Amino acid sequence: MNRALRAAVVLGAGLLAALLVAAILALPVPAVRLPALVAAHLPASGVTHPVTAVLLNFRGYDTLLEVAVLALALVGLLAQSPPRELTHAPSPGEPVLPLLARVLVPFLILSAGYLLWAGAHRPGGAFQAGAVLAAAAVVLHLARLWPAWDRPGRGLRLGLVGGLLLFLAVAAALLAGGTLLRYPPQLAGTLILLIEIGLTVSLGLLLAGLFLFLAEPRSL
Amino acid sequence: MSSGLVYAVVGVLLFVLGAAGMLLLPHLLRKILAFNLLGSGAFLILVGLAQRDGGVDPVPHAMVLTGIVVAVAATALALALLRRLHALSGRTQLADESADE
Amino acid sequence: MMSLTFDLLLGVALLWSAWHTLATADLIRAVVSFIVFGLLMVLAWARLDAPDIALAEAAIGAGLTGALLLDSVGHLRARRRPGDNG
Amino acid sequence: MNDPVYDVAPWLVLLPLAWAGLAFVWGPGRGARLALAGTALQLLLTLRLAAELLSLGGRRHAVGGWGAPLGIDLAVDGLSMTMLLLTQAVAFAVFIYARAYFTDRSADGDGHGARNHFWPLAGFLLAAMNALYLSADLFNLYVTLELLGLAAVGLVAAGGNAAQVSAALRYLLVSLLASGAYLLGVALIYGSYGTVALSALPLMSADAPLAVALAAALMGVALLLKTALFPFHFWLPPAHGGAPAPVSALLSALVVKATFYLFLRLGLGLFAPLGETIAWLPGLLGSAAIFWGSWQALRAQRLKMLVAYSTVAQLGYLFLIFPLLAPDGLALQAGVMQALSHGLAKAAMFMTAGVFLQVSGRDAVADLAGVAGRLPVTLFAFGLAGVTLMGLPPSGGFLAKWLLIDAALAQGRWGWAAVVIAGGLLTALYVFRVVRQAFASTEARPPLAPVPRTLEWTAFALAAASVLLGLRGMEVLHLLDVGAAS
Repeated sequence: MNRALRAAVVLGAGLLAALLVAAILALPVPAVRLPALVAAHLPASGVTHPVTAVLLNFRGYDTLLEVAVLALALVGLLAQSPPRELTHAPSPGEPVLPLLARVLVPFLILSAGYLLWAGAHRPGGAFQAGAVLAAAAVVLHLARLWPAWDRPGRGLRLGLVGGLLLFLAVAAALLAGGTLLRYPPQLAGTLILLIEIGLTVSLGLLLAGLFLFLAEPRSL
Repeated sequence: MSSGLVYAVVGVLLFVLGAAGMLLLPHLLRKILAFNLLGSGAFLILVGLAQRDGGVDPVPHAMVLTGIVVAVAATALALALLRRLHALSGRTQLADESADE
Repeated sequence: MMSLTFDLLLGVALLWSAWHTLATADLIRAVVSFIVFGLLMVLAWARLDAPDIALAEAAIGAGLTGALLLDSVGHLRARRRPGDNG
Repeated sequence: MNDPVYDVAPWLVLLPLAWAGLAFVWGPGRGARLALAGTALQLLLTLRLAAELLSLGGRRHAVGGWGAPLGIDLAVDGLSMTMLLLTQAVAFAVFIYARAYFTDRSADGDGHGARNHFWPLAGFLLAAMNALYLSADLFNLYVTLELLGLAAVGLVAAGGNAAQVSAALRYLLVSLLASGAYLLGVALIYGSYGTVALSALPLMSADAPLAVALAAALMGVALLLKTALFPFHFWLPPAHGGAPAPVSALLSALVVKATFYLFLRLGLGLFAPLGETIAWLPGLLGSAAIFWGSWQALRAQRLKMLVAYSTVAQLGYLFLIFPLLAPDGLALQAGVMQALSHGLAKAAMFMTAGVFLQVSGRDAVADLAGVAGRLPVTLFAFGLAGVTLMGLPPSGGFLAKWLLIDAALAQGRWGWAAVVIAGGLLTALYVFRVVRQAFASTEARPPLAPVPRTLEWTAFALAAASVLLGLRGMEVLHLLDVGAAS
């Protein structure tokens, strides 16, 4: 890229920044106040934590598509990793990391369970729980206690997209009743918990998969 | 000036920095890093602007959670493609546009 | 005023780490700067009363993305070494 | 409960997601039959939805029963309906083609990765497009844009050679930069109005805050980048020209139309007042795209590159409508007809390019010599698709260009009409370049691999449909009279 073009990009970036800052400092008060609406409908949402209510009820359709994005990225990633030789022979590594991992991982799994349970009424939920599960897998891998993944078998594939399929099944069942993702008020809490359990497992596998399908095969 | 507004301004600067980085830096890994900065900037603006009068708005929180997951998905796909490109051709930069034809 | 000072300092730290991520010559350092940036973002989300995002940012934004990036830098390095056909 | 009729629209999102997921579980390379069955069902549902739309008017579906602005609304009107019809119809034909294409061992030489992962990725792609056409919520649209972008990139890269991966990376980075700009626009809109539901947002008036004008600019540029309007076209030819033929067909016929639709939707709705003042700009860029794309198509060495540059040029016509938009609706009709006929014709053209590639193993235009006598059906299909792109009667392309010239002349703006006519002549030049080469006599008659007849006839069917569309086009365009539900 030549010098003039670079200068133009820098100049344009500066101009954009100035305009944006000027714009946001001059913003009027918005006409619609969603927080009040969220608070008003919270009792009917099946959960008491507002963010979870938005994520899985009011805007649950976004979340459905978002899980699809994650599953899609994993499929695209699998298409890029050629089959490879994975070594499964254990080799003595440095002892500190495995020890740490053995302590850390049960703690991480417990926290994932807590986050999943907590999500209904306080910060937490399927996304954070799944992410913590994935982090546990990454730690195990770095401690050479868990191999990188090669081609997934059918069971793992089902686990990877199972959360999405479960979410779809609930969505389809509710749509057959008339409206997409309209939970009957008395079942809302149960259905959201069901979806969240499925999502926790699948998100954990998907997020871990993004790392483990890509990671350098480390000798165990 | 509320916290929300401070972080919205920081978000603007992060967004612009990331956008310029995506356009100007040749190494693909830097472009991926720059994309993540740009995304974080947009998230900060979304939440910061919504909370500029000090209240808490759960709707943008949920949107940013969605955005973070989308960003990590995109980052992982980009890294997979970068590693594949590097394995096939040894390159870590995109060729000049003129060389594509 | 204390909190506004903290916000401004954190904002400067965010921008500084972001600049380092892009400007530092070494790729490993760039990724480490990015992880630091992610951890600072966790603080920013906490300041914005967004504990859900802070949790996700810590686990995904800084943690998983950081691990992915570090692994990829290592991968690119290993393959660049002469005589390495891995 | 909020809908008098049982609503089929959301199924158009759930179905492709479901068969994409199931195809992935089934395993690499499997799921073709599932995908075909799912897409056939989607096509039937779309036809039913169109019939309901004509008799009952526009449709709104409040997801979760909440309704905007708390929840997300889906909305169908005539414009989104035409795009849904195009999407399901082209996808169905391309999938029949793809099933035959990817079972052949010689597919693209390196079709292995593409064959293994085509069906799940295509399912996600289709779900993304349907979700985009149905969505009436700016943030939800952001998620559909990301789903669409990543699916398209995955499909381009799945072939797995260096050129494809490089093209996919460039596509991905452009797509992510554009999504980021779009998301910033959404953030600014939410900050200004406190909602992202299209139905709850006021039209952007002259006294709108600066943030909203910036949001319009950011989202506009983002969508032009994703639609590859000149000068943002640089990523398209390597991605569309380098992917396996069925993927190229989906991308060129459908994916760029989805972002064009969104640009048009926001330009006609939310940002309409601003749009009117700078409508000449997309028109000007569209004209430049027509000349630049056609010129590059004339010079291209490889057939698929030629067809890809033709897409750059033909996308230009879509943007000529903006300076001509008027209450008479002619320009809008022209734009929709151009999107439909180009979608059918361009899919057919990439499919014929795939046939040539499979039988000869080569993709150079020069290698087409003598193909006419040996692959008459495919060459005829290419010619028919060319007729549509040139805009000869009675094709859909003719109707589109006729409406566009009509709109220009009705407003006394001869310049735009001249661009349309000049573009048609340039198109004729590059189409004839291929056809003439196919009829060239040649000494060497290299052995041609046998090719499944399905490949030839699906391409032919789409090409023929693009021509016949001109005869029934006005009836299709009646759908545009169906307005949005309140």
